[in-house]
Amino acid sequence: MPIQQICTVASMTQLDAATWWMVLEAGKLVEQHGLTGGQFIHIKCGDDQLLRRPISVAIAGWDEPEDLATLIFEVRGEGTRWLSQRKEGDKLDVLGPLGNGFDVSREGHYLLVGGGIGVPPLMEYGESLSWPRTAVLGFRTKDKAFPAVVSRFEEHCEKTYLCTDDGTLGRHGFVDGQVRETLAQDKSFTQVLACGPKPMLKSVAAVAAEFGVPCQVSMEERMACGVGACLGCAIRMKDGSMKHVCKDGPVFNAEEVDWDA
Amino acid sequence: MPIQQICTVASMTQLDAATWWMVLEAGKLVEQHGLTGGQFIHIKCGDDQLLRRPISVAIAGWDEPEDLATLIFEVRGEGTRWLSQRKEGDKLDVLGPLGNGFDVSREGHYLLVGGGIGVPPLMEYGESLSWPRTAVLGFRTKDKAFPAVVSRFEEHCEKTYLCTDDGTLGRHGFVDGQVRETLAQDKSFTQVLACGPKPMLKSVAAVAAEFGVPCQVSMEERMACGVGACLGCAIRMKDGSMKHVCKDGPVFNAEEVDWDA
Amino acid sequence: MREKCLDLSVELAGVRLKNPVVVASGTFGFGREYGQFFDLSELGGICCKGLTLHPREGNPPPRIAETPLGMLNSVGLQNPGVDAFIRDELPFLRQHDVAVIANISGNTPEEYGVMCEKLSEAGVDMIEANISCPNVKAGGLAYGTRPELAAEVTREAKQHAAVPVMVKLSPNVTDITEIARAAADGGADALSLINTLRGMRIDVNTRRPILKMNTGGLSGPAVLPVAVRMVWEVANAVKLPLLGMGGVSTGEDAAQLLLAGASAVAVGTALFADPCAPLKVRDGLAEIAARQGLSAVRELTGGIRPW
Amino acid sequence: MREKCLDLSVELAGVRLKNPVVVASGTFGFGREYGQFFDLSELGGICCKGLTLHPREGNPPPRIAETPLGMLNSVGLQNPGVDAFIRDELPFLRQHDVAVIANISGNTPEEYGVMCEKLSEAGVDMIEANISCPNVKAGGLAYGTRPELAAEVTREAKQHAAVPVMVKLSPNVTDITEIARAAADGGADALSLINTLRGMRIDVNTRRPILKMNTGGLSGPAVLPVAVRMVWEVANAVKLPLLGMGGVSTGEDAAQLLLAGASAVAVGTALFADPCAPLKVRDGLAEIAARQGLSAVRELTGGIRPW
Ligand SMILES: Cc1cc2nc3c(=O)[nH]c(=O)nc-3n(C[C@H](O)[C@H](O)[C@H](O)COP(=O)(O)OP(=O)(O)OC[C@H]3O[C@@H](n4cnc5c(N)ncnc54)[C@H](O)[C@@H]3O)c2cc1C
Ligand SMILES: Cc1cc2nc3c(=O)[nH]c(=O)nc-3n(C[C@H](O)[C@H](O)[C@H](O)COP(=O)(O)OP(=O)(O)OC[C@H]3O[C@@H](n4cnc5c(N)ncnc54)[C@H](O)[C@@H]3O)c2cc1C
Ligand SMILES: Cc1cc2nc3c(=O)[nH]c(=O)nc-3n(C[C@H](O)[C@H](O)[C@H](O)COP(=O)(O)O)c2cc1C
Ligand SMILES: Cc1cc2nc3c(=O)[nH]c(=O)nc-3n(C[C@H](O)[C@H](O)[C@H](O)COP(=O)(O)O)c2cc1C
Ligand code: FES
Ligand code: FES
Repeated sequence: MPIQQICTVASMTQLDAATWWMVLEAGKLVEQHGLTGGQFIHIKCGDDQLLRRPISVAIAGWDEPEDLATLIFEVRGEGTRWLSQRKEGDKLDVLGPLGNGFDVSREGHYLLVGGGIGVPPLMEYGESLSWPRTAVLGFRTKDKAFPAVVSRFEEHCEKTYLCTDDGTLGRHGFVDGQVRETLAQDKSFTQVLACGPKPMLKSVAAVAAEFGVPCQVSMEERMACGVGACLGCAIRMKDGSMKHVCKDGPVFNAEEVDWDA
Repeated sequence: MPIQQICTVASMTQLDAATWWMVLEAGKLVEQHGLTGGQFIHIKCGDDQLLRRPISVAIAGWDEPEDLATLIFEVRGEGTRWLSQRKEGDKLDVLGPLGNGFDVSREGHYLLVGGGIGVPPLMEYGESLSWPRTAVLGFRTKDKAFPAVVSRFEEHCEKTYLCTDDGTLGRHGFVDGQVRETLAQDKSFTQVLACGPKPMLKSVAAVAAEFGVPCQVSMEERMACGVGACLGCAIRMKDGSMKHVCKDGPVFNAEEVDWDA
Repeated sequence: MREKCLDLSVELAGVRLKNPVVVASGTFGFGREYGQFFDLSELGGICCKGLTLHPREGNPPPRIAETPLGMLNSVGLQNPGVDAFIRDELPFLRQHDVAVIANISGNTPEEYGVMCEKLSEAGVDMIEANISCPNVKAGGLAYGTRPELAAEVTREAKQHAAVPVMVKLSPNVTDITEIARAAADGGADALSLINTLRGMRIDVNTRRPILKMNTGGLSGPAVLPVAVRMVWEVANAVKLPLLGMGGVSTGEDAAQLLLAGASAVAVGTALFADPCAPLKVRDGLAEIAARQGLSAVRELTGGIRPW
Repeated sequence: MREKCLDLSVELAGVRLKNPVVVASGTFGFGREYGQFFDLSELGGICCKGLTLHPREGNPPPRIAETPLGMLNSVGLQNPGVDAFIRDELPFLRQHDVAVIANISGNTPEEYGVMCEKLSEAGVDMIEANISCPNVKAGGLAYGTRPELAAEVTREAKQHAAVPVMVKLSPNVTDITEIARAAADGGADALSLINTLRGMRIDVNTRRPILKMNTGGLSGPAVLPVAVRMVWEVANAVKLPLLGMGGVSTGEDAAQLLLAGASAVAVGTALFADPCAPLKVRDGLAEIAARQGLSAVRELTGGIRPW
């Protein structure tokens, strides 16, 4: 059940020109309400912005003290700019936990596929899963490939493949090439967990389907309430119905999503 | 000629529950543009408030260093609340110098009459005039009678009479009673300079007229531009014409004002 | 002590609300979600998400765009249909001590009638007939902008309703009092206003409107002054009780609408910034009434002293 | 370097503006005041304070109220009259390299005609016929809300004007395209929009409307989405060049209006927050155009890609 809570900023670290690593003392959100990576919280970003901003949790409850939650976000507009200017000790008004994380309840072999700012929401799955996993992480270019994030995948995953659109780091090209190769080489994968821009998700979902591996994708849509009340964050499903990113998602079964909507 | 300038807050002192003494490093505003007491500056109070807030200058250019300007203001709403939360070193975006101060170009015997938050705009006239002057200062109650302000009148004026509406300090009653008594006792006054709420100004103007003493009053009206462009801050003159507080005022000849508008 | 003496209850077309704060249709679903944040019985009433006779999927996304102290939405009446509402949602709402106001939109006057019949029978406290939703291409807009159609829909709804019918007006008109009078003539028991103003936002990089429907309905603090003006105009034009809304996020905002002539207010968009906004509006309103020495909040209604 | 290649100039009904940023009527007086803050020649054009045939004192104060990211005004066409303008103000304006657009309001179609004649002769660059000012009880509102009157005023103005006539539309209508078409039929050379939305604010303590006129015109960022929507609608309905305005305070806001179909934009209320707002809007617009690799800002006009 979501609650409204005032959280204290425990630390702020700048990862690159536009990206920040923010740790929150999330208290009850983690301890009693079980906030986990892949879920999101809805943050009031000052009085100028009427609507809250949804930001995914990268990892929560695994560090010491155990109520910390890590957010990694990119400055895209006024709201995230405001967020990036917070300092240690500042208070944030957040709603959470919101949405579902990835469903990893079943034993298996997991392939984590992240693109850009979609990499952090997979972090907890990279670190804390009790089942074997491999990561394919894509970035636009080397300078946008947050070493502080990547290293935590490299530390915990069986393998971590890096790709960049411009070839400045790792494999040259989009992640779907690496995903195809990986799935082709190793037939033991039972789940693909993907987070990133929609075109990436679409092609990863296609590759996974090709190999018959179930795929979960974390989707984005513009939100108002963040809790399922306003029906603002609808996305269309293959069967023509609407589902809502904030309540039914952000993680969806890739097969159900209407990728051409 | 008015300019737009970023001023640094030199100090903030709280005078009572709702009133603040703010000193600004006003730089060119004072040194080159001659900002003086009784004029006002138009202050941007954060991004939430679309319109600027007009605040009178209590005294400017007389302290060391010579570019300081003192504002004394009461928290009345969101804008002044924001202003009260400024700290030493914060920057303010201001327009100024705006409007005229009191006209004290002619030798004479001045009676300064202030009411409540209308007392500070007379401060410079209480301190720096080269001609004899007496002050009548009215307040609602003792707790709202800013000793830090009053003492500066007491130090420099021939006499300083205090009145409170509830009799907790000085004479019991409104300032106009004291003004009448003072003008009746001493026929040498050549000018009344008054600042305060409109009903007070109206009755002081009436008393001054009774004794045939010219009276200048500092008026308030809701403003948008603050520079004379929008015609928002109109007040009606006796002859039916409109004048504008920001450009033609805030100080007007009391005889010209239509007190019944 | 003082608050104890203050009567918060109001009456809207014969329906007693324990306080004058209602939540606005479409911003509160059917109560389940925000019911996680506070007890729904704290509210004066709940205007449910707009219902149609048959289920609707609503408009394609994106449906939300932010604007200066406002937002645009083009949700477009996504809802499970009136029957599913009665079956799946109404029983939950009825567990709470709160007035349930069903909001309906029809494609024809007859559809309004059918829905009124079903909902009256199912036992809602009031029906809000939305003749103003600007998002549905057919029907929706026209009813709210043409007096004769507004009157016809109202008559049809009234004929089939056993509970009070409140007609919800659109602000996208030259003269809102004309539509208000038409609804009054049609027999409306109350009026609610304002629905959203039509607006647009364009992403200057992609050159695409942010909303897939290109335009959407503007709500939030930005529209408050328009809402206050229209409530005042309508209060002067008709004798019906009014539910005022549009941009309310504080007790002071609500007090403005009451003074302008509303009997109660609805809070919508403010929920998205703060789930507890309706309760804060209620408490802020109580504080204002107490400070003014009133014994009942309802004394504010119509208390404006125009120049 | 890049900026050097960017052509900022636009054309509005045959009048060349060196850049697309104009200041809005009534917010800039006759240029003297803000001319203290920057060189008026930096602007694309100046819409002067609304003129009437005879001098007017305007409405009683208070005339200004602040609202959420907006403001209400009820200045009400205070002005020295068209003759005094020509005698006392136009020569000053003419000292600058900037298009001078006279804004006029008449009580009758004939008054529009007389003013057009005088102003054409005196040598303004364009006339903006305000048929939308919501503050003047007689005439003002009606012209802007009734197509046949809008057409009549436009015809009369055109008949007597030797310079282009731009008709300024009110947003307080059910269908702005109807009025736009009427003005086009009447021979308008351009349209400007939007004027202010009618709104109200009440002081909950005194229970008085803040404005002495009770209601006033809403402007500022709050109205931007309504302005964008209406410019887009009008651009789709008529073939005339448009001057877009309403809530513009950044280059991005301006770009939205251009993309929606405006040839130039006017900045009004934003001046009150920042006297240099028009120059910042101009520079912001140039930056956006440069970033998009355009060679002329005018390429933005109508560049929207609706869904
Ligand atoms: C479930 C979910 C999880 C997210 N997790 C992260 C994360 O972990 N890190 C991160 O950097 N970003 C994340 N985002 C994207 C993030 O919410 C947007 O970048 C942010 O809202 C932009 O706000 P702004 O004020 O900076 O930009 P503006 O463009 O000024 O925002 C204007 C409006 O558009 C909305 N908006 C703009 N872009 C997006 C977007 N991509 N998705 C949803 N709404 C948008 C804003 O919320 C706001 O209402 C997530 C989005 C969703 C839906
Ligand atoms: C020439 C002039 C000089 C002033 N000097 C001082 C001073 O030295 N010290 C001081 O404490 N106050 C002074 N005031 C009053 C001060 O400007 C207002 O108290 C202030 O604007 C209130 O803003 P707010 O946001 O706190 O209140 P709100 O009520 O939230 O303001 C809402 C709007 O109303 C306007 N407004 C509200 N009250 C007034 C008012 N009395 N006069 C003008 N506009 C108002 C605000 O500027 C704003 O636009 C002066 C006013 C004028 C016109
Ligand atoms: C997301 C959203 C959905 C809405 N859906 C409906 C609806 O289904 N029926 C209706 O009558 N009004 C609907 N409205 C309008 C609101 O009920 C209300 O009239 C409007 O938002 C103004 O109030 P506010 O500014 O407090 O939100 C909706 C508004 C929003 C923001
Ligand atoms: C104080 C004020 C006075 C105005 N006077 C006039 C006027 O005389 N004639 C006119 O056509 N529009 C007038 N307007 C409307 C503006 O020109 C403009 O259409 C409107 O304010 C929207 O733009 P903005 O949001 O940038 O201010 C006035 C607006 C304001 C705020
Ligand atoms: S954002 Fe309101 S339903 Fe998802
Ligand atoms: S505030 Fe604009 S003219 Fe005085």
